[in-house]
Amino acid sequence: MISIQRFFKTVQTEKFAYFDNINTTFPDPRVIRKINEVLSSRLGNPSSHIHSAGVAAGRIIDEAREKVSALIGASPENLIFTSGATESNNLAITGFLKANPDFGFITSNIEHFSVLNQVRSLRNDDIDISVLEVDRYGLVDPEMLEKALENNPSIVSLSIANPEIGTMQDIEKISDICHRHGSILHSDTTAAAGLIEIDVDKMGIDLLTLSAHNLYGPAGVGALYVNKNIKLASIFEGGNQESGVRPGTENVPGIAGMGEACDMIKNDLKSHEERLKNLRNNLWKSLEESVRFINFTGHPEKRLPGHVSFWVEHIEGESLLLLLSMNGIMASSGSACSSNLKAKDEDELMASHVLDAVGVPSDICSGSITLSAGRYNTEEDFNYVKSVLPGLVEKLLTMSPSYDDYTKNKETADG
Amino acid sequence: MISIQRFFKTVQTEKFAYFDNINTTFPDPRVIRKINEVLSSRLGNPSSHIHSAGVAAGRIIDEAREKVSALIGASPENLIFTSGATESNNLAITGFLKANPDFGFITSNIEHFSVLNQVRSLRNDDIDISVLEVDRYGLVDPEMLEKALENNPSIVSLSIANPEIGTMQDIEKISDICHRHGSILHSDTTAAAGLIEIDVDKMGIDLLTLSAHNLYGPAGVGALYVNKNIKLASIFEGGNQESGVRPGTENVPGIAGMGEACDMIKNDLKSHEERLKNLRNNLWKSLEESVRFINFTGHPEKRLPGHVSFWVEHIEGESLLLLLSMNGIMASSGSACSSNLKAKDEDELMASHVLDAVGVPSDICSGSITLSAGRYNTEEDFNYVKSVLPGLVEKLLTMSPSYDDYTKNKETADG
Amino acid sequence: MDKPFPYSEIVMDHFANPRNMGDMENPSAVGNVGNPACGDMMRLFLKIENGVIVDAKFKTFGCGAAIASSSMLTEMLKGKTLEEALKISNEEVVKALGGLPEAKIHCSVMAEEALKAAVNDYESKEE
Amino acid sequence: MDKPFPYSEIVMDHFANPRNMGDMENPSAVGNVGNPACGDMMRLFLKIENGVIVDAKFKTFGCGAAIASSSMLTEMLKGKTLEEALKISNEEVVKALGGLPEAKIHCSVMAEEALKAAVNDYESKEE
Ligand SMILES: Cc1ncc(COP(=O)(O)O)c(C=O)c1O
Ligand SMILES: Cc1ncc(COP(=O)(O)O)c(C=O)c1O
Repeated sequence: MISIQRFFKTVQTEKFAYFDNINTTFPDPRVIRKINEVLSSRLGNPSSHIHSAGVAAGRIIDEAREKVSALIGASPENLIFTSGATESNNLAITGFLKANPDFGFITSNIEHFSVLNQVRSLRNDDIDISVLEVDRYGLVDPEMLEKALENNPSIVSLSIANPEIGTMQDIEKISDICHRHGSILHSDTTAAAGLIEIDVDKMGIDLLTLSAHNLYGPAGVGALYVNKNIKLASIFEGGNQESGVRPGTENVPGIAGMGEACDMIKNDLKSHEERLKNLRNNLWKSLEESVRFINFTGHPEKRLPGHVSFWVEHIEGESLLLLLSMNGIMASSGSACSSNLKAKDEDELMASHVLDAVGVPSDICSGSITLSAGRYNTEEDFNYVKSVLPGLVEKLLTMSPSYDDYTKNKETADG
Repeated sequence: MISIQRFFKTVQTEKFAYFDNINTTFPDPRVIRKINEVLSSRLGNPSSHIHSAGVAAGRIIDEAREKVSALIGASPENLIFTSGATESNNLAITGFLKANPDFGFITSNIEHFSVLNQVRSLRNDDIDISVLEVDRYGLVDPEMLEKALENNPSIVSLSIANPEIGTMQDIEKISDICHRHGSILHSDTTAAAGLIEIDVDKMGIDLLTLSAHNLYGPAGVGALYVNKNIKLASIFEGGNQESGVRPGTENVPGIAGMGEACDMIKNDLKSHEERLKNLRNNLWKSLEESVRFINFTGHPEKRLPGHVSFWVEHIEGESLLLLLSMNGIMASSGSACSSNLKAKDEDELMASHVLDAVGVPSDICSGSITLSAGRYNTEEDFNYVKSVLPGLVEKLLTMSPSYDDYTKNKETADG
Repeated sequence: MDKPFPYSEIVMDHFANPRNMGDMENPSAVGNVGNPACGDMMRLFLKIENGVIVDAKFKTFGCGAAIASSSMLTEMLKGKTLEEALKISNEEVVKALGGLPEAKIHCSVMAEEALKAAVNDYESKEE
Repeated sequence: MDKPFPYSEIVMDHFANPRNMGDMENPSAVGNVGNPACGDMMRLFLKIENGVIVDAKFKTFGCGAAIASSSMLTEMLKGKTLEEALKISNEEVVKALGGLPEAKIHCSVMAEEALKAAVNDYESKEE
């Protein structure tokens, strides 16, 4: 095992440009202060509402519930706190289908594993399941959805934005279709929340997943918005917390931190969105011009602000990620969870299901790069990437026998 | 809704004696410092192991895993982090039975809801289930267990200590019986850990639940020790974190805090245990002499240090809890989760299943009081309880028509 | 959604400082409801003169809501004619208390029943 | 249990500063393995004099482990006779690298295969 100090020794720069916000963001200073305050407040268990220490803890949760709800235009009484997006996604889908066993389940082939893998466990339960195939930009075809909904009311789970390729669905159109067919829409907004405006009523989302650590809050806490007309069953057993739907003592400091993060975001979401959109477009254009053999993934316009993703012919993605990392640029191959460096054997080293879905040649898939910026990324960060990335690609091209063959073939063809 | 400030207005004292440690403890200053440090460290997602920010996060988890394991004599590779004891208990039992469908499930009628309510959801799955009845002290009868194990290898879930009545089982004897029958033992040590020494090998525990917020760590994080020979299935779907058994981005700050708490506890567990045992015995004796109509619950010797529980004839428990609270003594009726003040209707206002199990008259059950001390409780705190509690009981007795009837009947009988 | 503290300020005030708690010498009527085995028991004493309740006292074995309901009821009764008193419903007690948690509504019902029992007692004595 | 960083120090060193990377003029033998469509491709050049490998170079399209395995292999080859070289197994490459993640063992296999392919190429030319 290489120690972190040793790893840094191979790092050739003092620069630190964090472009992996899609996998986690740094908690905001205001969030850190709040968590610190809550941890120091000698609070009781929120369920111990017989004494003031417990009452105080309950109040902190209620305040946070208001702030988180406000970010998505929801009523506080319709918000459930969970341990994160993974749990929220499971509670939304499996919890809904437990309480509504006549419904089907429809999702797309680019959803996060915490949505998509539920297909596996639900298959035993006699539930109608469809997995929609997206187009080469990662967009769901409304007609395909319409068709899938013909037979049966379903819970449809489609995220607003995909973390790996950045594509954003036309979620209002999707929710319209769902509701016209008596179906309901769950949307995993882990990748989108904090970057674009979200409103459950305007967008027509019935169940909505939020993750705190993806919006400048702490890891270990998430939320699920549940439209008041929807019945959910809990996915594990215990006490009566969170309206009986999510048993277990609440993560009071984490919830408080999530509340602060959402409150902060609400203040200046729009300005960061515009800024990151411009910086993204600029970076895209620059890489398009300076990086040979680059292929962008996802939709060129309908995409997350601050999100650029691509693969490069003739070079392998992990090598590029390592070189970027050694130069202080922290990027990823999309969803950290699907990162395969730690797979237990070669079989697990499968290509990303998302890139596969959008038609990237299957064995290039491991080679894609996602650069995801957030509110703390400066223009300087972007400029640094622009200045460094083309050279790193060239370095790998000089090492690539595939590139050699390509040039030789070209010379032959040209000559 | 009463505001916390207003609630405090009714509080008649400046005293603050926290005797609800069984429901949650205050995080240790060392824990708070660590969490603060981790939150401020610009860490990546631990699954982003391609860059140093992600690597650093992974390292923090590994360090904490070592510290938490050390507290229970386990190897770090056998420890899974979860969102808390509720999830750990569900993962242990339902996760085990998913992977080992031929096993039965045996538990007792005084386990926490997060264990006991699984009977409900597992009943559909064709699993042999027995719920053992405890004796009036809350002890499991080894012969009954032996008998229940005759037919079928089972997962037996019995906690070391009960939070409501404080009784501690003879866990080594229980694990012996389990293993002789080819069965395995899960133990929920939420109430015991941090107060008494726990060693998975010495005690023969195969699956062990820990909760951070019950041992001076933060809420929202727990752990499950899993003997290396045991196969578990995950209880929800997602990425490959925690050996694939517990998907979802790890609660890095919470896990780090739990590690610090466990490390701290390990240093001076014994001395606090002795101190709290003496203070408990002393309080017990004092209340026995000064509180009329008192009935202690649980075992008088085989019980948690710092834990005294009782009910008082002729008075109702919630009233006494409210009076204690108004005098700055924060106690509970056992497990906060079963507190019924917020039940949605009268039917939910059921008596505590634990007190019912140990034969307390069924409608007194809502009347029991649990005083649970922890490492921060001083002798002064105990003395304060001794000085205040008898008077509060007397106050309620003067209000009680039941007490009037008792004295009249007695006068008649005596006269 | 959950409320941090389940009791209103008025409930806490009546619990902390119950009005008219205690025995009454020579009451005109006594209403007994509940049962100690149910953890809920209320005894209401009324002094009635010329059909008017001139004094009301109570003793209660029960939770915070039960004690507050008893206390509030006695306050509401004083000065009322029997006829007026009998119109007091449990909802009015709940309202006067600034609300009760749903699971505690039965405490206000017990108060109403204690009143009815006391009036019955009074009427049976008059006959 | 998971390791925070999956590559050893030696792997990272050989990845960051690959030894013997590049083309070779008039190689005695070339070994080609892998396929760009598989995201893994390695080309090994050998200069052989009197049955001894006097120089080895590589070009690799692949992940960190593939590049490090290639680099390490070329270092191990130099100065060895063909007979000695053929005894180098992928396990020896892994060992020399201070270990590889399980899922990356195939990269060391590719290196071994490239060596065999180069020797084959040499032998076919000799015939
Ligand atoms: C014995 C026991 N087990 C499990 C739990 C559940 O713990 P948590 O609410 O932290 O998930 C509790 C909570 O009070 C408990 O007392
Ligand atoms: C779109 C999406 N959904 C859900 C998750 C799971 O979130 P968590 O790991 O925080 O539970 C992720 C994590 O990367 C994600 O990218």
